[in-house]
Amino acid sequence: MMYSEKVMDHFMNPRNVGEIENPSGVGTVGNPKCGDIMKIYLDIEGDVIKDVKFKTFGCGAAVATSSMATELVKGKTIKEAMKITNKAVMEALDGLPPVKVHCSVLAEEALQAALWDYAQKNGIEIEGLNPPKEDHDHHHDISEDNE
Amino acid sequence: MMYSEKVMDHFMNPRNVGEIENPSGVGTVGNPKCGDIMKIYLDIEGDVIKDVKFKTFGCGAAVATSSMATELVKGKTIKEAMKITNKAVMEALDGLPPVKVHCSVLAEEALQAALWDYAQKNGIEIEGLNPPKEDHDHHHDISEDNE
Amino acid sequence: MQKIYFDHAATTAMHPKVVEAMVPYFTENFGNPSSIYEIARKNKQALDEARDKIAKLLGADPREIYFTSGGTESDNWAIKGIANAYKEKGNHIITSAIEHHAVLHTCEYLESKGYEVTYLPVNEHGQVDPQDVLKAIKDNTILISIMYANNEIGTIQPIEEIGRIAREKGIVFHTDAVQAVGHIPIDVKKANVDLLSLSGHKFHGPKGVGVLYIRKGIKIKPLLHGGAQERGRRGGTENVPGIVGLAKALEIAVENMEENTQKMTELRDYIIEGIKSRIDHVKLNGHPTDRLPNNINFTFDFIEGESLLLLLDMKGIYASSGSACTSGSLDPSHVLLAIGLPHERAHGSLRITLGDENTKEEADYLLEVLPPIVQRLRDMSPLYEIYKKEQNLN
Amino acid sequence: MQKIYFDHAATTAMHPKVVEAMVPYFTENFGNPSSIYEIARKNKQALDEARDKIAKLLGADPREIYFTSGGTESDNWAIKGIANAYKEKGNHIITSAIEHHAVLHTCEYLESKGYEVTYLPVNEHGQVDPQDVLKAIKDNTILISIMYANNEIGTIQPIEEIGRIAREKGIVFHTDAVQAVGHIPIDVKKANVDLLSLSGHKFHGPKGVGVLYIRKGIKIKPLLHGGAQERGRRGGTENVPGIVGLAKALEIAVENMEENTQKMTELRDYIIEGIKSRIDHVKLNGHPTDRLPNNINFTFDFIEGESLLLLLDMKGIYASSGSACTSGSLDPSHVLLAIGLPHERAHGSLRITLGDENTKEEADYLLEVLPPIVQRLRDMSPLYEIYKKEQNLN
Ligand SMILES: Cc1ncc(COP(=O)(O)O)c(C=O)c1O
Ligand SMILES: Cc1ncc(COP(=O)(O)O)c(C=O)c1O
Repeated sequence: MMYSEKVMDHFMNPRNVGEIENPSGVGTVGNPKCGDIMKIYLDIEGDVIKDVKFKTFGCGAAVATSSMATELVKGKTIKEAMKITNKAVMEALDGLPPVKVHCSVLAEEALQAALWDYAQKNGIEIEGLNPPKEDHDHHHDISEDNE
Repeated sequence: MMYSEKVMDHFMNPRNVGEIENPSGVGTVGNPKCGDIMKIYLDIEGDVIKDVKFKTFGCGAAVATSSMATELVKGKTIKEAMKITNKAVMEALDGLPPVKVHCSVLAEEALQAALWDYAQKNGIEIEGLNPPKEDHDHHHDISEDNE
Repeated sequence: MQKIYFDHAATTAMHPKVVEAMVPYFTENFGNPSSIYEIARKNKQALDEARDKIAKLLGADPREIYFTSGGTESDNWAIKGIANAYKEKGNHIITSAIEHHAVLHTCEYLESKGYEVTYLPVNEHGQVDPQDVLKAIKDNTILISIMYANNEIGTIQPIEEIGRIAREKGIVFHTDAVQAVGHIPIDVKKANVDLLSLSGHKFHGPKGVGVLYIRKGIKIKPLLHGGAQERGRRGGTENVPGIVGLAKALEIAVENMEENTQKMTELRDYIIEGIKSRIDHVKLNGHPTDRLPNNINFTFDFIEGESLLLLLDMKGIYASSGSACTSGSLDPSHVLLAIGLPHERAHGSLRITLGDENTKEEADYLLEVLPPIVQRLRDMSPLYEIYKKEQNLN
Repeated sequence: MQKIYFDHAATTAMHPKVVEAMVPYFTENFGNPSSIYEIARKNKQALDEARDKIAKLLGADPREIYFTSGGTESDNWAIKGIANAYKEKGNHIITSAIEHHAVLHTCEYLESKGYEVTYLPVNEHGQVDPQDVLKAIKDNTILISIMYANNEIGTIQPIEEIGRIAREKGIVFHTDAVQAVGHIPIDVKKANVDLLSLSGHKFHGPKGVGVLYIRKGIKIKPLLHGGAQERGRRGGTENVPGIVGLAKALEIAVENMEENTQKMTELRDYIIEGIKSRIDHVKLNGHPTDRLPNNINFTFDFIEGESLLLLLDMKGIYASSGSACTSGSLDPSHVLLAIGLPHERAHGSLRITLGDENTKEEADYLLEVLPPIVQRLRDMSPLYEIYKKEQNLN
């Protein structure tokens, strides 16, 4: 498994690590069983994500995707943030090894969970946003035995 | 598979190769299927093997055991010749690789077949001598699969 | 930056003398040992000498030494070969929950073929209880396979005792000794084993070559069908350079074992104590004393292993988190789960496995860089955040 | 005395450039490719590069290249792995009577497990008739395995045509190309094969390393269960030096193939004509034109092969009688029997397999020493005695 330079940069120098006191929204996804937990804090003013922070328990890719996802949404409107998919995160990182693609999915989900939390707290509806899934049962099967 | 120096010597410089015209006895054993045929000619005078010759189609060990067997019986009495077992031939050759032990058996059998022929022709009985077996179905299984 | 290799359980560098021993067989004495002419005979002789040497070093007979392509083939062959040969007698196999995947996945495969497998649990230190083995034996049990020493946590099993039970009950006993051979003294007779797997590259020998010891009289079916090599039991042109290298490596390892064991045990315990005294919320995995002289395995709460490895890599330190073989998978180590660690703690493990070239200076460097790395990852961890909040509430 | 190696089908010397390519991975870049740190990544990269190179040289995709321990493992894996994966579809396998033992003994093993195997006959030149393949196909046929070129008599099979038939019928097609790869041009796509076995040491690469090409979309079960290496299909720490060496050897072989083929074909035909014109009661075995450029196989009536080899050895000439692998057995070559030779003639065969370093001078030396050796053995042979007596009678 080899990480791109971008991934290594965001892993070694993660942007936006930390917490936000009294966040507008917070989302936690993943579970320790799978080895990744991401927590994203949002500070939203009006329609705009003013600040974003994260904490992550997980592998290099988990940290890097969290970092990149927070970078991508910072300063964006909610509508713009809704367009940040796992693919966008991966591309911004110059790709991920196949076994690590799920980390980018997790980053997308963490972001959306935080937005959902914000929407719930404020009784608003965000177009295209679904409630976070309860448990993540990732299927990491790379065997091709039955390809 | 490695041959001893003695085996190589008797293979490279086989003693007693050839035929005897009007032999006292001649014995042929082995079959081409197994890859070895030995033919031994005896010239017997009174009780003594005056001369002995052989022809062999076969591997290095087959040639060497034929050569050694003929050397061992040359000048011996019939009774003494009857004591030349395959073991004696092998020992005289400083041993044979396990897969080649059957060659020494063949040499013993060829000798006995020639003696049998002599006994038949002359209507005498040699103690301990059995008629040659018809066909040799050697079992060369070195696998230990079912050891 | 200095580079420190602390992952000797994953693989080792070839010893220069091993390379030296192999070189003549690359371009000069290259013949096929099955042929009969001079150059081939030289290879046959080299093969015989290697076999004799290895047999002697293991307390075996040369005819009990069979060459394979490594630990994985040896394990597969032992288990499938016995299962196949003894299938008239029964279809039950006993193994442990902490075996290497080469054993576990082979057993799972056999389950799919109608065999029944008992996976014995281990205690918190990773040891199988011989009484559990005894209790698991049934009328249809045909094989017991318990590893000599574990590749992740270094725990050494009570092999002699398990072997005695197997022998008494007349059941074939295999041990995966891939991590043990060359590191601790092994005598196949004393250990009461019927089959034993080893792999060259784990003790400074070449990769891609191993041995399966098969005690005389044990029936086994081939795994690799083909030519009449290895007494008709394992086909394939013999890897003469590799085999010569393996024999040389084992010889060197056994010659220096006493000295190396002492040196490594000291270094191991120095690092263990150093980590315990410098970092909180850590746990040493594996047995406190019945462990390989070169194995250190810690769990660091609240953090994940790969991140830890990457940061250590940046500092020039090469270590591992669980078995290197399992890094393709994302599941936490089955060994750490089997000794009772919860999933999140199993993810946060660090394995350091020493070699004889490691020094106290390297250990000191590790003990210097490790604490801030662990702290950095904890500061980033939502699990640590939760823990601290809970502490504040109390 | 000069030494002439005429047994390149048994094994070959490693090319010096192959050794050179491997050396860095012995003691310096020795990491386990499954690990994540720097030195391991270098190994992973070397592995990827070797895979890419081999794929390119065979016309395959890198993800279709799987590393094994040699031709025998590749053959065993292909056949057992397909048999296992397709057992719901059927249990019938088609192969030929002249396959290598790695294929034949594997098929026999599968017969003991309830599979049904058709062993197709060959014509006097050792070729399988594609129409025979077609006729042998049944509803329950799951695999066709026909070798690319024979190791004893050098006959090249009509692989493309057999492949086309297999493809049309939707049946998996494996070819044992151990003797063909590196010697004749091979493109897996053009050849219509689904699986292809090759072995490094047959083209100046290292012993103990091979490849199984598995076409994308083909289902196969593992033979060596274990770690997640080789995309989860073949466990075991990768033999990086061996793999790098194999890739290098194949590259060199393919680069020089045209030139070598021309050179060897000329030398081959020179020797064939030379033997025919100098010795009577001889027969060239194998196909007159569809044969490997380096293969010569003669039967000398009335004499036995091993004796011939020993006497040639004394003259410094290393050759073979049938496959080197079978020399542990005493049965005459199944290949020679299959092309219709009676037993005694099958025993009297000589195989000469050329390498690019062989010269016309060496050929002349062979042609000089061979006739008296054959004569000497005939003079010792009771079969020749019978023949001559019969001649005199007529
Ligand atoms: C046609 C053929 N198939 C398979 C093999 C087996 O290859 P290896 O000995 O490298 O396992 C050989 C060589 O011995 C061969 O010639
Ligand atoms: C305990 C154990 N068994 C088996 C193996 C497999 O050995 P190899 O990778 O040499 O096939 C390993 C190493 O990976 C191991 O540590």
